[in-house]
Amino acid sequence: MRKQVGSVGEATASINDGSRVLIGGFGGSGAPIELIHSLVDRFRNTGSPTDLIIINNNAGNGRVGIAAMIAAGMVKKIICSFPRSSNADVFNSAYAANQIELELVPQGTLAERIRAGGAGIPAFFTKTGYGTELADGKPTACFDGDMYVQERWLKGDFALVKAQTADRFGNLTYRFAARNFAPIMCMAASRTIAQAKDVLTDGSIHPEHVITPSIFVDTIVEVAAPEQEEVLVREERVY
Amino acid sequence: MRKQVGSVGEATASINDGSRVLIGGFGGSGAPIELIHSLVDRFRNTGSPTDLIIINNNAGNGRVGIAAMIAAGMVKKIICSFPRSSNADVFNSAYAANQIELELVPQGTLAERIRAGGAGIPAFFTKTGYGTELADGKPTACFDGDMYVQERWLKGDFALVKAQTADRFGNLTYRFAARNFAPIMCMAASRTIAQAKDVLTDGSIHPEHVITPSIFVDTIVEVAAPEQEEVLVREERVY
Amino acid sequence: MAIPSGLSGPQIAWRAAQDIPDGAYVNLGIGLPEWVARFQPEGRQVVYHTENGVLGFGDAPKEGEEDWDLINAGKKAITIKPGAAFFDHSDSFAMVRGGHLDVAVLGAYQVSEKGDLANWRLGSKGVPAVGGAMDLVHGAKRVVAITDHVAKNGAPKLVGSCTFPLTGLNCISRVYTSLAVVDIDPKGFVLREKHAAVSLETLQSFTGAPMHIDGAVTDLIVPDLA
Amino acid sequence: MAIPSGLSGPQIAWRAAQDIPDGAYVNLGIGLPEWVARFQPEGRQVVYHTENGVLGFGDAPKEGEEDWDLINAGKKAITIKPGAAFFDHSDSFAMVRGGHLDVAVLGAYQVSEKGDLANWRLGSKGVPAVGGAMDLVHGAKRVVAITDHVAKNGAPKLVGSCTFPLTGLNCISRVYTSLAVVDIDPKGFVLREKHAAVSLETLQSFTGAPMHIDGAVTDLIVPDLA
Repeated sequence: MRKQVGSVGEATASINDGSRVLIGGFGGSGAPIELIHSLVDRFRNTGSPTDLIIINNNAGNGRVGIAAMIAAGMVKKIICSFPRSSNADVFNSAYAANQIELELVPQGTLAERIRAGGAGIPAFFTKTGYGTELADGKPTACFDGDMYVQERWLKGDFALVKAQTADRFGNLTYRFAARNFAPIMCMAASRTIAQAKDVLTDGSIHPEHVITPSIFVDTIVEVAAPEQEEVLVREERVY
Repeated sequence: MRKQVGSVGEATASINDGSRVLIGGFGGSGAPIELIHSLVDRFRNTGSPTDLIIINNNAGNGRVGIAAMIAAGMVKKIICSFPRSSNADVFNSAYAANQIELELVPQGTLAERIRAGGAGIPAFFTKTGYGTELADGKPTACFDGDMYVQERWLKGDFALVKAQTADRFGNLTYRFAARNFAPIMCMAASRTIAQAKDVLTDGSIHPEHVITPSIFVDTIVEVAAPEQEEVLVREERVY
Repeated sequence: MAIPSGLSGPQIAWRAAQDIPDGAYVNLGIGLPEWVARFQPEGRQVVYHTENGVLGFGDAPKEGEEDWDLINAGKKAITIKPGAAFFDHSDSFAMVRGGHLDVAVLGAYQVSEKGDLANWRLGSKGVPAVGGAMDLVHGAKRVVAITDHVAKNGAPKLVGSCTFPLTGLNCISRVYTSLAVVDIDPKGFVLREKHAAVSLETLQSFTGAPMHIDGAVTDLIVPDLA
Repeated sequence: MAIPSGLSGPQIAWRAAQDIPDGAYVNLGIGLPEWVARFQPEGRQVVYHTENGVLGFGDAPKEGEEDWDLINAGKKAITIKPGAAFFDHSDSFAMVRGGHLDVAVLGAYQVSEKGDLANWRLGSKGVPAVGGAMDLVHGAKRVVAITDHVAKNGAPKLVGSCTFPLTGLNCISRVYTSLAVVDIDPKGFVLREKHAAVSLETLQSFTGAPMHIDGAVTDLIVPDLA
């Protein structure tokens, strides 16, 4: 039972054309930049992976991370809640040119659909979106006099997340608000790949402080000095 | 904003006849014995609260805690997954005498219904119970070729939980496997009452180690030397 | 008729802040609603929630001291206060959807007399982006809107029914505007406070549905904040 | 015909343990399935899950050293190993219902040739108690049952369809019995291993539905464990 691998390229090697990839992060916090860039590198070298379906809260910021994937032409579709950010030019251009599909999901429904995917709940009801264009065509039902929309689970073939600490068993913790979507994405993916600033080789994370239990994590790779997406965007870095 | 009160009796004073009370614990781990016994005391003194609906994994062990409530005649109905334990004589007698109603719920469905109550999800689908007598009369639906049962949220007027540490804001941690149902019960109750071995008066729980965030907790009371239900049962203590 | 100028944005936020009780858990929408935190009355403790998984955050850090792993839903840098907690997105929206917040203060393009809110897009053009808006409208025991009373083009923002894409139905219980404080009840709009500089007739003429009177209407009094 | 004695309970558990691969996350039902952990083959790391919120638990503590906040779903005292984690019941059953466990090993009153399992009650009398049984049957990539081949009264436990109350439909993929290892596929029961002391005819006579042969049938060989 060995989950740790030596490089980000090795960690993401099994992601292939058409994969659905859940990617942690909210704005720049929690974006697993090195894992994402390993996919961009492979695409540039081999033309693969392409036609990816990306699930994230946003649709890329600046010209790094998910934005770099979109700019490279690897992304077929994005499922997110907020593609319109101050630095979303790459997505905006691709969308205007019909080069990328968008499925817009309210943020809490996005979170709950992902959690449902991880928890074996194929569908659930929520008040969110009822009566709005984002619920068009979805089943509705009345419970206790209130109307709700039925939403379906959302799963991924892979999840890419940025952890603060991992132990060799695969337990994870996160830094501050970089946690955001990562724990539920780890649950909802067939295969979860985590980069961690620190991989404990002796000892393990205190069992009461574990945020993502090891059962949800398949592959870990140490990235000791990870980039922070917001910092890269503010420096106008281009990958 | 002051959540801490001075006694368990004060903490549970607003629980009244007919209340639905979620009570943390799995077997003896996590049972908030002192909070429960404060209700038994009040019932003996005043005849109230009675006709309670109790939601717990079990239906009382030995002659303390929930078993003492049942023996006192305060409990109208229990919603649980496993009433048949090695020390459930009190429940068994009351049930055989038709003095208590039982709603039996598979353990994972019980957990998910409570979590749904806390998360504003009025109904969800699960494979659990499909085709069994515990799904009789419930709506079913097919998703991606598999059959599922629709289950409804489960909320409480109150939740009683046993925490290890609380801070004055109401954040909580738990001890080992005493965590079990407590975090979701805190979410699903209109009013959550936590006893804690230690209430921090200065400082607060590390924000990355908080298990139950303060928004889910209304009242805290320090019980510095809490009883452990399993220990009491093994000592054949009677309350 | 010229649009009455009324309160500034910060003044509207100030008025909304006065109604947030001690001990409340509050979510402030992105933009003008964020100003509400600056006007929290002395002596009240309010715990602020942000969708990306933080309870108990405080002011922005000084420039140059930002930690970009510590941000709010508007992606602005924040600091945390004692009693703060971090949690994941499913728990964060359990707080919202489960009605655990006491108050949510949201911006508005239009509010209808039924309490419907439109605040996420102005039409079908451009890239749509919803974020947490549709969750937050059902996400608190009390959901209120703050907005200018009238759009820049002179159109009422308090309307009979929303013409912009809806964020949620029947969700707003009170609107704080540049000219008035208006409750929404089964009758429709009910005027509670009115800017002293506008008459009832003028206010009605800039409102897209009947403004009911039910009990006292007091003056909307707000400090200068200049 | 006398019921063939076959393997003891621990021997059945031993056989099941041999099929659990290195690195697996495993839930063992209460009772006989708990024995599987004792026979984990040397050199394999297996992480055990218990419904009440623990991953990575180990042996029972010595008598007198129990901590009753550290128990398994059977309410027995446990210890934890490096890499353990605690979590709440919703996360615990997300692991189960979400199919994150690799293997679940459950006891059985009856298993049908369609893979239906009855293991939670024998009839409609007495206090019903289900616990996590109905969740676990849909709770792992591979759900297997361990059981005597025949009930004490001589009735087959591998049946055409269950007569006891069902725990779940179409959920069991393999049954380890005192006489055989039997897979369940769309044809029904498929014999993989057979106790050398019973003939195929005898085995069939104690089985309530056709036992298909599809490929080699090997001897069911288990150490003495005396």
